[in-house]
Amino acid sequence: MAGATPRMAVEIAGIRMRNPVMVASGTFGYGVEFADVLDLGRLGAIVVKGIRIEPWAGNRAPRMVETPCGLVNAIGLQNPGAEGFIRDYLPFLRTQGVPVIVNVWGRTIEEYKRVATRFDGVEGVSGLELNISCPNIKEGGIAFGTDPKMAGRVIAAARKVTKLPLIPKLSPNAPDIARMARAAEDSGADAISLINTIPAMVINVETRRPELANVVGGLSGPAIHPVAVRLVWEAARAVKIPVIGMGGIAEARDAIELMIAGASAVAVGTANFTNPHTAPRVIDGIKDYLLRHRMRGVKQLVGSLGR
Amino acid sequence: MAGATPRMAVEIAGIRMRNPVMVASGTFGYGVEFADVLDLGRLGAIVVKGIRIEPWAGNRAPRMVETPCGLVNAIGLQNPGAEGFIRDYLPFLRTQGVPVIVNVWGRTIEEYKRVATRFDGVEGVSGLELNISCPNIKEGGIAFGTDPKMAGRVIAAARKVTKLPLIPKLSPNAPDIARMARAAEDSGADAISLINTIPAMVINVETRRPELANVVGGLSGPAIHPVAVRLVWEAARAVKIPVIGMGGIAEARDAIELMIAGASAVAVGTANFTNPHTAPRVIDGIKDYLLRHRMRGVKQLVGSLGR
Amino acid sequence: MQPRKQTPRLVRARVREHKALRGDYRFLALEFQAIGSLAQPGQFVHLRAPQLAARVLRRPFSIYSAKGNRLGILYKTVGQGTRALAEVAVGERVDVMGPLGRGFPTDRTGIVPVLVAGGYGVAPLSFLAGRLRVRGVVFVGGASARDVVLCVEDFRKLGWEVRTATEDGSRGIKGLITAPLDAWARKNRSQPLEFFACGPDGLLEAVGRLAAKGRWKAWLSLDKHMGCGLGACLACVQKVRDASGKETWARVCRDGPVFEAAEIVW
Amino acid sequence: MQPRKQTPRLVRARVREHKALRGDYRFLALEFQAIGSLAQPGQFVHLRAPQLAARVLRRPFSIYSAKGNRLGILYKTVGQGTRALAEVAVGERVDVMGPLGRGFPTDRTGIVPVLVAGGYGVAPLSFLAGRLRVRGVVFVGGASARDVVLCVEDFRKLGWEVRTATEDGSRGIKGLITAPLDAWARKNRSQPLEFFACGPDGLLEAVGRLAAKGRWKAWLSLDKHMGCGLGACLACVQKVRDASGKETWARVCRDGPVFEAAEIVW
Ligand SMILES: Cc1cc2nc3c(=O)[nH]c(=O)nc-3n(C[C@H](O)[C@H](O)[C@H](O)COP(=O)(O)OP(=O)(O)OC[C@H]3O[C@@H](n4cnc5c(N)ncnc54)[C@H](O)[C@@H]3O)c2cc1C
Ligand SMILES: Cc1cc2nc3c(=O)[nH]c(=O)nc-3n(C[C@H](O)[C@H](O)[C@H](O)COP(=O)(O)OP(=O)(O)OC[C@H]3O[C@@H](n4cnc5c(N)ncnc54)[C@H](O)[C@@H]3O)c2cc1C
Ligand SMILES: Cc1cc2nc3c(=O)[nH]c(=O)nc-3n(C[C@H](O)[C@H](O)[C@H](O)COP(=O)(O)O)c2cc1C
Ligand SMILES: Cc1cc2nc3c(=O)[nH]c(=O)nc-3n(C[C@H](O)[C@H](O)[C@H](O)COP(=O)(O)O)c2cc1C
Ligand code: FES
Ligand code: FES
Repeated sequence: MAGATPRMAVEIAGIRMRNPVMVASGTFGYGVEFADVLDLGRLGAIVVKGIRIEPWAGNRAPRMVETPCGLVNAIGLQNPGAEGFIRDYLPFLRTQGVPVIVNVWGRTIEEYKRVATRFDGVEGVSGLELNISCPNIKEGGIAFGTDPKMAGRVIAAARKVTKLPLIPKLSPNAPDIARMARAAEDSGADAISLINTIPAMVINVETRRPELANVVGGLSGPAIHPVAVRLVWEAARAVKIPVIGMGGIAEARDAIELMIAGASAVAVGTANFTNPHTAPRVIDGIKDYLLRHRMRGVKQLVGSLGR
Repeated sequence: MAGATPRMAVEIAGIRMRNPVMVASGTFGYGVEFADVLDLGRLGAIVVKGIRIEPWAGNRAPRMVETPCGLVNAIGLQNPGAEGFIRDYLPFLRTQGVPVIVNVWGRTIEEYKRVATRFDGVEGVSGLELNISCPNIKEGGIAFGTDPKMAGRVIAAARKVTKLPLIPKLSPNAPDIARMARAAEDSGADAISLINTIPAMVINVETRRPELANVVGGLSGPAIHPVAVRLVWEAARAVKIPVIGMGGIAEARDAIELMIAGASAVAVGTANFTNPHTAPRVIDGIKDYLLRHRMRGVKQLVGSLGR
Repeated sequence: MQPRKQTPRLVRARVREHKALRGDYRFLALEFQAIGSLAQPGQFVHLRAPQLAARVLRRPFSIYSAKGNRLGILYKTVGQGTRALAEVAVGERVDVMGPLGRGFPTDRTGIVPVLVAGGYGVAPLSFLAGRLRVRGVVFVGGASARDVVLCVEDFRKLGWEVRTATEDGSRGIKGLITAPLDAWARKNRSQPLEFFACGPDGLLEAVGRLAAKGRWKAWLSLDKHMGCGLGACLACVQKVRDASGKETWARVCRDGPVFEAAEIVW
Repeated sequence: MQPRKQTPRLVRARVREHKALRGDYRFLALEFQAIGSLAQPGQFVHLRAPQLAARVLRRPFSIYSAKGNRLGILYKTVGQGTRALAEVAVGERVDVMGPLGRGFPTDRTGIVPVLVAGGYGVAPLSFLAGRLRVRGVVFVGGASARDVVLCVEDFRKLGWEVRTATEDGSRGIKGLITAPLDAWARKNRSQPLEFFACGPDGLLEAVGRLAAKGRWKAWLSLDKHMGCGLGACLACVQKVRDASGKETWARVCRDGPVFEAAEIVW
């Protein structure tokens, strides 16, 4: 076996990461919450919880319910707003030696533009993930995610106001993910990420009421992993820009699957709750895999699906 | 507790069933295969594996792979054709005292018309489930399932050639399930059923090849149950015709959830593999529930979601 | 917004003791380095129930005892997770993260502490009873005798007066614990009472109301379904009023689980 | 298209014996009413591995022994399901369905039976060795000694000659079992040989080729991933040639798992 240490570093949309394993938006707060139990410096990148230009209260509780091999959440994008984030959280993140990607959202194209403008040139921010697919807000969020034209307009608007790498996050609900991915590429995206959660619902049969205050939420976790692999594969074949894959990663083999399907980097989401040490374990597991398969680096793995 | 025995019988699209628990197409063969281990007469109805007008060989193997709380299949609709089914399987089914719903499909509108024509007036067939949503065939099947106009044309064509109750089976991939449900209703459907499997993919990381010969397949099982509940809820609110709910039912509470969301009947699919006794257990569980909640019958349960 | 000073740990802790108590309650003792000096009453640990492959979330449990390297939890089997936990054998390892959250204040003096427990709410209060500087009264309520006898002897040994009530009357006064509590508080109206409560929301709300009437403080430990347990996912939120009177969401896992009653917006 | 006469049953069977053998192999004995008279060699049971909540499929295992009310299986721990099965204790119950499928023909006379086993393929062949009317030779192959020593004594006690080969040479001839098998068959070219094989596809294909050369019959037990186990889901299909020479799909679970080599289209 053995051989030289495989190359784990990657560069996605100009963002240099020491390995391809990021943590997914909304599952890792603003980093500080996990710093107690994890060395943040080990991560490829941190994607923070979705930020709007102004603060947002999110949905009423309950906001989360467990399901078979997954969970359904309807947090509703609660966040302190761009200023609050920059003031209260970014100083800490700047000291961690890890790229920070800010997940941003708006209820209108204008709001996307404002939040993208605000982050342009802010020290310590390496890129913007444009959440055009969150199922938890009613003001158009879902329309941006399922209609390639609308998505294109949001991305183009953000493109004009920031030099930061732009990474639109696609919805699994888009009827044709390849078209959506191409629309993103054509509108100036530097990379795309997918998948966001799948719209879902849980009913408490004893009370005959929805388990979530918001009635509907988004399904995540290992349950959706096979859906994520399919969508990443379809999207990666459709575009030249890099794809960041996520959805149900619980161990290294799940991440490797997404990379073979075409993802240049991956993000761990729900599994951060199951075990906060998931991301470092996935990193170690990918390295072991590369060694075992005598591969020089992660690049060789990306899109390596044979038939 | 106690009270009178709750009324389990339902009538869906004119089909009388002794209880609302059916078995889902493709997971119960043509009934005869399960007759060894199960009294078929206990079921609400049997939906047989998808039938085309001519025989069809299906996909190459492997055709099935297990995933977290689910499985991905790409059987590819292998079937003996309408004549083969009527000759080899229907005589046995006629003797079982249970309504038989034939799941039919075609690669073109013409094929749907031919197969619907063939079953019109055939003794022992209580209804037709039109599979317009199978992800496993490439010849247009998926387009019928995601485009309300195409779906409407298929249903209208079948409507003209048969007096049998018509039950289009909707795809979870339709971008707007309410529109799709209304299109079905407007085109002459007597009921709708959902959900079919969610397109998905699994890669063997050791060989870096797809686990399924067909590369992509459909995800079913408990993993998708919360997605099914959401889609059934959305569809049921959009139409007046009855909805048959399915997707990840493994125990009575899953079926009850779908009924509270608006399903007038339900079907057990993947769980027939986990435990062939699932359907009778679900039936008993629904009855217990109705007793415990002092409900007169299943009708009271249907669409009983409170806020 | 810095990490808290008292750092929680994530370890695979060995099971040292595991036994059934009365009713559906069980006691689990884990080896956890220096937990005795780390843990505050009212804090909790977030456990991954073993052999629960179909479940993605951990389960939170109050710290019931913490001495040296021995962490004890007292739990009730209610669902899949706790039933899976009940199967764990001595010598096996359990994935545990903690101590987490902000607990009860233990340095209060010049007060008459009144502890109010509902069901498994006795767990953190039993720990608290040994750590408070003063002794007082404990009110323990539950559905039946099986729910209230837990810890009663522990409280007494520590010098606390114990009063019980059960809904079925099988032990102590018949009815909710809030009835004898209200009566007792009325009689002790002039005392510098201070409440410490853990139990279902209804109980906590009632204790809060009682405290407000007498202008007493009440420390309430909330029970919310949790995701991360670390303050990141915003699943466990409770509406509170901040210092300026504005309503916001607090995270029960990190800003709590213990809150002063006046903060909470029910 | 009628249900088969010999009806499989679905029961919660009590574990009577469960022990580790060599290597990763284990033996499990279940209480199963009248299995001795029901089961045919080559048939299998479909087990639900307990405590495998995240898994929706059963696992198929050949019947290794069937006497009276005692069903034995010999299995190798390879993944999640078999590892979960290994945890089952005597006295617990396991959800089992069977006997399923069509096994080996046992009424053959006037032949020299040649059994060829790879890995856990010894399980059904060991059962077959006791039920065939005539005795012959058994070839057992595997990766190392740990894979081939299983059942060797059983075969000998039943009056069979045993030859072994291992890939690492730790027992018997070094290499694939097909080498000594081919050599032996060449020497016994004029005998009325008949092959009965169970193992990986490569082994089965080789046995089929050998049989075709000598115009012998070969009964091959196929190992396919299964869904329902009853013939309903069409997951376990194998391409075969029917009586009229047409290629069709056979269901390994119901039309097999044993097929005559000439039927199979590799
Ligand atoms: C801060 C805190 C301290 C706690 N301390 C104790 C204790 O000392 N002893 C004790 O017996 N129990 C305690 N609980 C409750 C305990 O967490 C639940 O009983 C347990 O999570 C139920 O898990 P289950 O899988 O058996 O139940 P299920 O009902 O199957 O769980 C399903 C889901 O609901 C969540 N859940 C269910 N009930 C609760 C609940 N009451 N609170 C939070 N989440 C819940 C689970 O985490 C899971 O996500 C505490 C809860 C909190 C928030
Ligand atoms: C007719 C038949 C008889 C068998 N008899 C025996 C026996 O006597 N002893 C024995 O040790 N094994 C036997 N096997 C193989 C046994 O079924 C697998 O080893 C077992 O299913 C692996 O399960 P797992 O969860 O541990 O592995 P995993 O790899 O975790 O299983 C994942 C999935 O693959 C399927 N699977 C994996 N390997 C196989 C396989 N080789 N065959 C079929 N499905 C597989 C599982 O059912 C499951 O769906 C037999 C298989 C068949 C088809
Ligand atoms: C509790 C929770 C909150 C989330 N919040 C956000 C968010 O604010 N913005 C976003 O783009 N995605 C959000 N997501 C989606 C995740 O980033 C991720 O795309 C999804 O959960 C799939 O990955 P997983 O299965 O590994 O969790 C959230 C997911 C969860 C579970
Ligand atoms: C192996 C398999 C084969 C299937 N074949 C068909 C089919 O032929 N026609 C059809 O309409 N649906 C088919 N389905 C979909 C099921 O009928 C059902 O809609 C889906 O599996 C969701 O239910 P479940 O999660 O309970 O399995 C098949 C599903 C499985 C698992
Ligand atoms: S449980 Fe995640 S913020 Fe409290
Ligand atoms: S396993 Fe279902 S047909 Fe064979």
